Amino acid sequence: MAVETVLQEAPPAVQDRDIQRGQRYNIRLYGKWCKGCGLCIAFCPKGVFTEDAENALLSAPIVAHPERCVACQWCVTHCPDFAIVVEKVNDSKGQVGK
Amino acid sequence: MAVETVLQEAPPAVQDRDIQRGQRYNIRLYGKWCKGCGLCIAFCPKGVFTEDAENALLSAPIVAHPERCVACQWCVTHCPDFAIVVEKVNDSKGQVGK
Amino acid sequence: MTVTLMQGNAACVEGALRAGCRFFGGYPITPSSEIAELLSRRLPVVGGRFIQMEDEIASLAAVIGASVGGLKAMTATSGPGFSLMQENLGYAAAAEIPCVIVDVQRGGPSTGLPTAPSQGDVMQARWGTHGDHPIIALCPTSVAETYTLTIEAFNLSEDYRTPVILLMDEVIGHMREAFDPDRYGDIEVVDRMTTDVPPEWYFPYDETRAVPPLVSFGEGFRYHITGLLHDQAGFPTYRQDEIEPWWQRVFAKINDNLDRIFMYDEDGIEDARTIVIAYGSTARSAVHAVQLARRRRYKVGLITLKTIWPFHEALIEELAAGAHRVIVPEMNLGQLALEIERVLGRAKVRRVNRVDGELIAPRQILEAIEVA
Amino acid sequence: MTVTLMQGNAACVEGALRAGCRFFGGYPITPSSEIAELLSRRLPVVGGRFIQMEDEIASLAAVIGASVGGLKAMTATSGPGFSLMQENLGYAAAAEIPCVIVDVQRGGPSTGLPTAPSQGDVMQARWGTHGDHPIIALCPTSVAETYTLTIEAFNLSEDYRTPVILLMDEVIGHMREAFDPDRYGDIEVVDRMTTDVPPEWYFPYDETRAVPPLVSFGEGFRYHITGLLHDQAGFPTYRQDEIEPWWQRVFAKINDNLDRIFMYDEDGIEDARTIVIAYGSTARSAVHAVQLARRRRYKVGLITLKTIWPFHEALIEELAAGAHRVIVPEMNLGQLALEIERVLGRAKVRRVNRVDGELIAPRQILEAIEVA
Amino acid sequence: MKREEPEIYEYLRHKKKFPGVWCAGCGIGIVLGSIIRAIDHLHISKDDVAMISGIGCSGRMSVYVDFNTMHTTHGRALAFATGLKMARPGMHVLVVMGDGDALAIGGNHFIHAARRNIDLTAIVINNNIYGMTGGQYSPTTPQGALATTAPFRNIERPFSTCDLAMAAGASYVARSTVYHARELERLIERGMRKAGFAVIEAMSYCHTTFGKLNRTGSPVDMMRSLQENSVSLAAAAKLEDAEKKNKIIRGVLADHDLPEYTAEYAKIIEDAQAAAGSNVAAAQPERDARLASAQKRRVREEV
Amino acid sequence: MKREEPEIYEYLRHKKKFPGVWCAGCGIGIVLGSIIRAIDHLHISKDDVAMISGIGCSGRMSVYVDFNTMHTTHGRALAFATGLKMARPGMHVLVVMGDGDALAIGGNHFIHAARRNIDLTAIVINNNIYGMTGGQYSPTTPQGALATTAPFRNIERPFSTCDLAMAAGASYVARSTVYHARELERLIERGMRKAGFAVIEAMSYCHTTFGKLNRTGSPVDMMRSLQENSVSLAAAAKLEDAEKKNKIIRGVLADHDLPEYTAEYAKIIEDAQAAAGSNVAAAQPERDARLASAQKRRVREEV
Amino acid sequence: MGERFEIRLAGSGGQGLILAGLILAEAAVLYDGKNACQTQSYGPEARGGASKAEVVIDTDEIDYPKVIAADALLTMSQEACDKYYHDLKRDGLFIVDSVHVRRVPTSRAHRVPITQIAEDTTGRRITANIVGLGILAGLSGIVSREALERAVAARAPRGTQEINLQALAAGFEAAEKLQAER
Amino acid sequence: MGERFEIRLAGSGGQGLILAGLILAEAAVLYDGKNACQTQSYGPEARGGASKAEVVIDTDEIDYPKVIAADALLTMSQEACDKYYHDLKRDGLFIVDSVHVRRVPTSRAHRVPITQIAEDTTGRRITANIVGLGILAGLSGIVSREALERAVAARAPRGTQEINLQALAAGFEAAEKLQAER
Ligand SMILES: Cc1ncc(C[n+]2csc(CCOP(=O)(O)OP(=O)(O)O)c2C)c(N)n1
Ligand SMILES: Cc1ncc(C[n+]2csc(CCOP(=O)(O)OP(=O)(O)O)c2C)c(N)n1
Ligand code: SF4
Ligand code: SF4
Ligand code: SF4
Ligand code: SF4
Ligand code: SF4
Ligand code: SF4
Ligand SMILES: [Mg+2]
Ligand SMILES: [Mg+2]
Repeated sequence: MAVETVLQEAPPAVQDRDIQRGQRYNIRLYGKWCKGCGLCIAFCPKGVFTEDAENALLSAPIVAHPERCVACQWCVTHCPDFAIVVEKVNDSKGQVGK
Repeated sequence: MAVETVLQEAPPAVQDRDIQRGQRYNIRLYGKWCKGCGLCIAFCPKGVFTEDAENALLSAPIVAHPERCVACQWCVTHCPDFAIVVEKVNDSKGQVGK
Repeated sequence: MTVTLMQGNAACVEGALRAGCRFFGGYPITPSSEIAELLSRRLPVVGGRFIQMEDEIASLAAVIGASVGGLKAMTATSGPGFSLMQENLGYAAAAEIPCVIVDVQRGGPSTGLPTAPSQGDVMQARWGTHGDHPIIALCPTSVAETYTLTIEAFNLSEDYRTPVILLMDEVIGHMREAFDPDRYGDIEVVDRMTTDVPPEWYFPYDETRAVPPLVSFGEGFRYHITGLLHDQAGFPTYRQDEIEPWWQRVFAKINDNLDRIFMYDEDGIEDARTIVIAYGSTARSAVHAVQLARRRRYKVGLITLKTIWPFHEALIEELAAGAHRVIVPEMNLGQLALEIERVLGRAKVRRVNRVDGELIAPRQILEAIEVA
Repeated sequence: MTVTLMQGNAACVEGALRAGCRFFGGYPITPSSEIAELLSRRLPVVGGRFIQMEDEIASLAAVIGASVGGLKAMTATSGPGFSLMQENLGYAAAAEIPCVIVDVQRGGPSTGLPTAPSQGDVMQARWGTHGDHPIIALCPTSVAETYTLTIEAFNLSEDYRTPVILLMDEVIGHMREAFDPDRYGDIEVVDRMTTDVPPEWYFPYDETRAVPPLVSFGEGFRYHITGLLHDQAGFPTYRQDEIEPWWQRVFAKINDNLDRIFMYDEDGIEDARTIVIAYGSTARSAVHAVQLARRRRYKVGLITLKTIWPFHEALIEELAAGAHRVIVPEMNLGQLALEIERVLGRAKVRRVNRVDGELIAPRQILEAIEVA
Repeated sequence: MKREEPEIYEYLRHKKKFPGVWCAGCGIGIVLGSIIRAIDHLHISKDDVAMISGIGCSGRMSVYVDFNTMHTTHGRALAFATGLKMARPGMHVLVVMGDGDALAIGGNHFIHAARRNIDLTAIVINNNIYGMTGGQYSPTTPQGALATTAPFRNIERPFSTCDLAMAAGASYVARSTVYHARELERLIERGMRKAGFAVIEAMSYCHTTFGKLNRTGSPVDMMRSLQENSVSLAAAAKLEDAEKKNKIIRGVLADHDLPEYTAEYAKIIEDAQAAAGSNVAAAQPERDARLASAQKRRVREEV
Repeated sequence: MKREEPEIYEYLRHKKKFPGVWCAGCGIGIVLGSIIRAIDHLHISKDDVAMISGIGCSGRMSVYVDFNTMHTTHGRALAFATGLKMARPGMHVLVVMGDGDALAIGGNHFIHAARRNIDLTAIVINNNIYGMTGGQYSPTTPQGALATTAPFRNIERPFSTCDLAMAAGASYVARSTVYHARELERLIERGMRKAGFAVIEAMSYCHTTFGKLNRTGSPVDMMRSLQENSVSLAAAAKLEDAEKKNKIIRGVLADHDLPEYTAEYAKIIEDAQAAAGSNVAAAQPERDARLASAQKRRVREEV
Repeated sequence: MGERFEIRLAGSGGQGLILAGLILAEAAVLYDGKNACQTQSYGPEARGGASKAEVVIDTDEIDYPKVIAADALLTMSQEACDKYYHDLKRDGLFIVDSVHVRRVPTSRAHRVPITQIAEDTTGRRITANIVGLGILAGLSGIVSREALERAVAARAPRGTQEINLQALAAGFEAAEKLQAER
Repeated sequence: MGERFEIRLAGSGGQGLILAGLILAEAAVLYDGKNACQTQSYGPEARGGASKAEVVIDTDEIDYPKVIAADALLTMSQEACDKYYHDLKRDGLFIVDSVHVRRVPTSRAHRVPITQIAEDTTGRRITANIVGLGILAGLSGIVSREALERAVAARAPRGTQEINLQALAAGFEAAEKLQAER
């Protein structure tokens, strides 16, 4: 069930979001896989995600506050559709670690 | 497997053995049903039964010592083929109780 | 009731209740699960009992047990479950226990195409269990007929003390059509036979009667039932003089009553050059195809089978005698066609088949009529 | 080895070991249990594995699992167990897993006559599971042939990646005859096919190959197996363009190789007025009857079928073309006779049947020859 | 005048079926005796008793008793019995099975009947082997023993019938041996009184197959070993774990009062009918009334 | 540089099969993640892992992972896996089943695999319902709950998957929930390390069927209730019985070192060959040698 | 077969098209006194995946129960549009939900932002199926508005009658607009 | 079919007649170089019940593996005697164990107290089957004495070779006596 918040291609061929200054972790959302169940939104302890207002039928997430992320990996281990990856931002230039 | 010690007809149409004087219990053996397993011989606590010497292949019992019987009913409850009944001798005339 | 839009599976439930079914033991499987679900709600209301068993083997076992206990009983399943029921189906046939087994066919083999229709279990219905055995199998072509044939299935199972298979398919099971049960108000329901002999004289497998009555357990008749070949009293036997009459009787009860058991419709076969023989949902395609063909001036007749097993050789031979060509459309690779070929000769028969999970289209049959 | 007096069930074991069988999963049942018992002793000696499973369903499941793991695998049972195996038999056919299922037939239906012979599972072997599916079934007529046909069963299962049923009967299974395996020293054994394509290119259900090889699990090919209808890679599909080629291939692999798969013997059929077509232990009665008949100057031919499924229509039609009458003796009520009637026409065929647990006597067949 | 012995022969199909198929000395007949005496004590009519059996030597028992008897398919006796009990909640339904029948092929029905706590009395005659088919190992064959399909040694661990029954939820679980035929009789009687799924494991032996293969001797020897190797629950409590290990522990291992399946279902019927309200009368024609009354006629005699 | 997350996508058939069939928010995918991470931690080659699954929503899992995968018949996954494991003792064989699959139709294979203690890792995804077929009650549906085949209420008592596994003899039994995905991962990992039959019950939910019928809400709600209604074994020890009753107890419930089936069978092979002596060479032609070596090639990596 | 009219409603699971088909058939049978036959097909997916409902309406008996060549087609997903367009009758009625279907194979199609209308009207996208029904009935006239209203009211889950009737009305309105545009 | 010779051994389970049949067939095949086919039938009874072994011996291939009309019949129970007597050939050899068979339907029968001989010779009634074999072979000559001795020795359970060979000898002796009497 495709959702409008298609941010990335299906893994592993992903592209990075713009990394904001001060952001320690990059949160990738694979929109083609996300089914909008809302688990990540409800359970992220830091409130990183918010509901995509444009998609009323589903609780599709938007990465609203990437800077809050502490990489607890809850969202990653609980997304039932493997639609989230959280990675460390490598250096101040916003490179993503591998 | 018919055994030579056919003493009685099949139950319940049984005939009584001669009741000996002083005998308190009458032990009926239904030869047509007895398969000669030897359990009664081995386990009667009073040694009422002995092996039928004429029947070497099987351990067919003979009621050798009816007078010893104390009506413990072991033989009755353990004969796998319902070939034994032990009944009280009714009176001194040797009548069998019903 | 008045007219409703009813699903085939629901009509099966209505028919079963109407026929007096008071026990259902089953295990869910697509596309039959609605039957279980509806009966779980409906049965207790009429004092009946529903139980979901641990698998299909147990389901049919419980159905047989309940039938022996005096309840009209049925189960419903689809191919994989029907395969699992085969051993106990043979038991029911051998021990002559009335019961109804509904198989809503889906795409096979194996797990196959679980939500797609098929008619792939036609031969299994006849031959799925080991050893020779009598069997009856009925195939409805519509929602309304699902209702009436479910009742017939119960009736035949009581009349002939035998398991009866209602062989539906996914199209029929899930299709919704206008249905009014009141139109079938006068349909007869056969009750469990009773006996007037005293228990001492009662033989559950009396060889002098075509179909000896089965007295329920608990009615004072205390007899024995077994899946071993048995004598008149129901006790196991290896004696040829006791086995022979059993074989005789158990097949005669079916074969001597073919005219009652074998149900079918015919349409315009008198002067038909080509006859289509169809059953189940494909019969709907056949009706359409035959009408199209007649518009094109083909002389086509149609025989719609309601009973597929036992197969009435003599009758079909007679009905098809005048035709040059017989077309058998099936959602399988040709199963009932084998029997029809046997009866009418291979030369006469053309098969129209489809096994990709789609209902045969009228056009497919029409083409066969045109080249016939 | 030199000549021994060997039981049919033991010859099956010898044949299996010779064919490379290295796994047996089974559940005991008369009259097949000797096969399990002997293999429990013999298999570990050759590094094979034996397991007694909790039932027949699990037995065939384990056999399929072991085959996927790379071992040639078999099970053995009789009617009731064979009925229980039907679901997984369909799985093996659909997923194309080579394996051998031995059914030593006993009297049915149901528990029937457990220690008596029968040929009651002939149609079940063809149609016991739900849905259309390919199948091969072989019937030995002697102890020696049990040995050779067991090897053939394994060979065919590997050649065509399909379950093969060895349909024995109690007479053959328990009969003892002189047997010398050394006489069959040059019999060929077919190994599991291998592939030379790299894992990325490997399609377990490659539609371009009649019989794509099945690479064992654990060999680095990591593919999917399912009982759902599947695409070339083994993944479930509902797409007609993926299902169609599968159906095509899976039947073509059998039908295009009928000349290899369909094994039979013929004797004096060229100028025969009457032909007897027999299989299994009844073929022994038939040989005797034919000899008696010839002494009485009847022109009788004999076709002994080693393969009963698939049935080679064209060949049988050709072989029997000249005969006026075809006699089919069976220890059932006429099962393979149905197929023979279909192929040759009902008018030509006379059935000779027996279902009381005794082997058909030559005289019964002789009488049929005489009135033919 | 006191009757010394229940009229056991009245419960037997003695005119036709005796002597039975079992080997001389086989314990199955002893279990049959215990069952009959238990029923006799309960004073229930033979008409109200059904014996459903599976396939095996043990399964042959149903031929011999003058109840409503059904010899089913291998392993499925409990499932048949479940249907019968649903149809006739007032009937006493005994289910007799061998260890293979109950725990190998029939294991699933065993745990599910226990889970449902349906009022059946399941008697498992455990001879630690498949007797009928000639001595193949069963799920209760001891590890290390020989069997015709374990010619080297049995490497499988045996089930504890009773532990399994308890884990699955049976409301009554007991064990005794054919040596303790009287105790067995009492345990069966108590099991039959229990409204719920009752399992009684009757430890027996098969000298013909297991005995021959494992040189455990004649029926007399095997009977003696049941005598010697078993202890009552009370006595077992005093033993060390190591001592207990190879003992057969006899007695009532579980006895709980739990909701019984057919009784719970009767409530469903009540609720369903109440919910359906006055429609019921219309939906329930004469036939049903008859069937229902037939079932009520034989109400369980409370004992 | 530290990798934040195992390369989970390398284990997925990500190019073809995603997104999967499951409903949005279904916990089955979470279990899949835990399984993959457990395997990743064990550093075993994907070639040496087989996933055998049954039929049901849970059973669909095998489509998605890049192992040797087999989607079997309903309830029979353990029996297929037993054959595979016998053929390939060196392979890690995971068996994924739903509660219906494992305990309803498959209950017998479950207890027998446990009894044999064969080295399989059985993961039972317990959503207390038949999800795939639309919400019929399963052997783990709570008493009183609604289901499409229990429209009034479910009168059957649920099995405890873990109790049953323990009574049947499993050497390792553990339970967690999809809320505790990390814990689940560790329990699976430990189960896979165990040489013997390991059962991990993963408590999940089916909001689509059970949730709708019983008004237990969305995946978010049901996830929260797993969080709130479960306690660790340690915490449970401190609770009263009454408090414990409705809690899901998480942790390793059993962990024994017991003889493993294929290892025991290997000894049978040794003994049989020793007994047969020098005949072996003759009886074992080239083909066997090849097969045997194929099996030896992938020896279990000791972890 | 005179007045046989074949309708296909196709999209993905969860869009409620099978329910829509059922309502349409009930409208025809229960309130318009016609015959109808409703069939459906769906994939094995628990939720999601392709989903299709077919309704055949006739004044006569209905033999073949499925669509042969659709008189009316409503598609609510791209996949369904691509797949089913080809067996729409030449002059068949073709409605697509432009929210879900971006590429439409013919200019004859009525592209309507059905899901948007649903959202706008009732605040719930899930009512798009009913909006679609309204449009289809409005344009084809195959069932009467009253029949459809009664069928919707009877089938709508408790408490949702109101919004579903609103959705239906919005559908009929959209149909009128489309007809006016022509 | 020239030299086809059909033997039936019948009695009740436990008398070892199937083993006897097997030994006879092995004697013919392994030591006399003939063909033989041995079949059997028994009831479902665990022990006891009727039991029957049939051996067909021929110098040629054997087709039908069962007895058509016996050339030799050994019966060791009344039931077996009653049941099988009728398809013994007119001039067939008929041996009955007079210990177990009281009513013999023909005077042509050789009544031999086989079980008694066994008991007297070896002290074990269970060896009666071997005594019977000796008589049958002695009277019919269908297998050589040497072959039968070797077959018995090979098949007898460890430690019982001696007594079984004694039993066999007793059988041959009895046969000689019978022939002398004639
Ligand atoms: C489906 C099926 N499989 C196998 C058999 C063969 N069989 C008959 S009885 C039996 C086992 C007997 O063992 P048990 O249940 O322990 O009973 P016992 O004979 O020991 O009393 C088996 C495997 C059968 N009759 N049906
Ligand atoms: C023999 C057989 N019976 C029934 C079915 C239908 N069926 C498929 S999945 C399933 C149950 C699913 O429940 P569960 O195992 O709990 O898995 P879930 O879908 O909940 O994950 C059933 C009954 C089948 N496929 N095969
Ligand atoms: S948990 Fe995954 S599937 Fe659910 S909303 Fe978040 S990203 Fe989407
Ligand atoms: S890793 Fe933790 S903090 Fe970061 S987005 Fe995910 S759940 Fe929130
Ligand atoms: S116990 Fe019974 S069968 Fe055994 S010897 Fe005694 S009387 Fe005979
Ligand atoms: S009743 Fe007791 S004492 Fe009397 S004979 Fe029987 S066992 Fe012996
Ligand atoms: S074979 Fe064993 S269980 Fe069966 S009757 Fe004989 S002793 Fe009893
Ligand atoms: S139906 Fe239930 S178990 Fe199946 S995928 Fe949906 S939520 Fe999961
Ligand atoms: Mg046993
Ligand atoms: Mg589930």
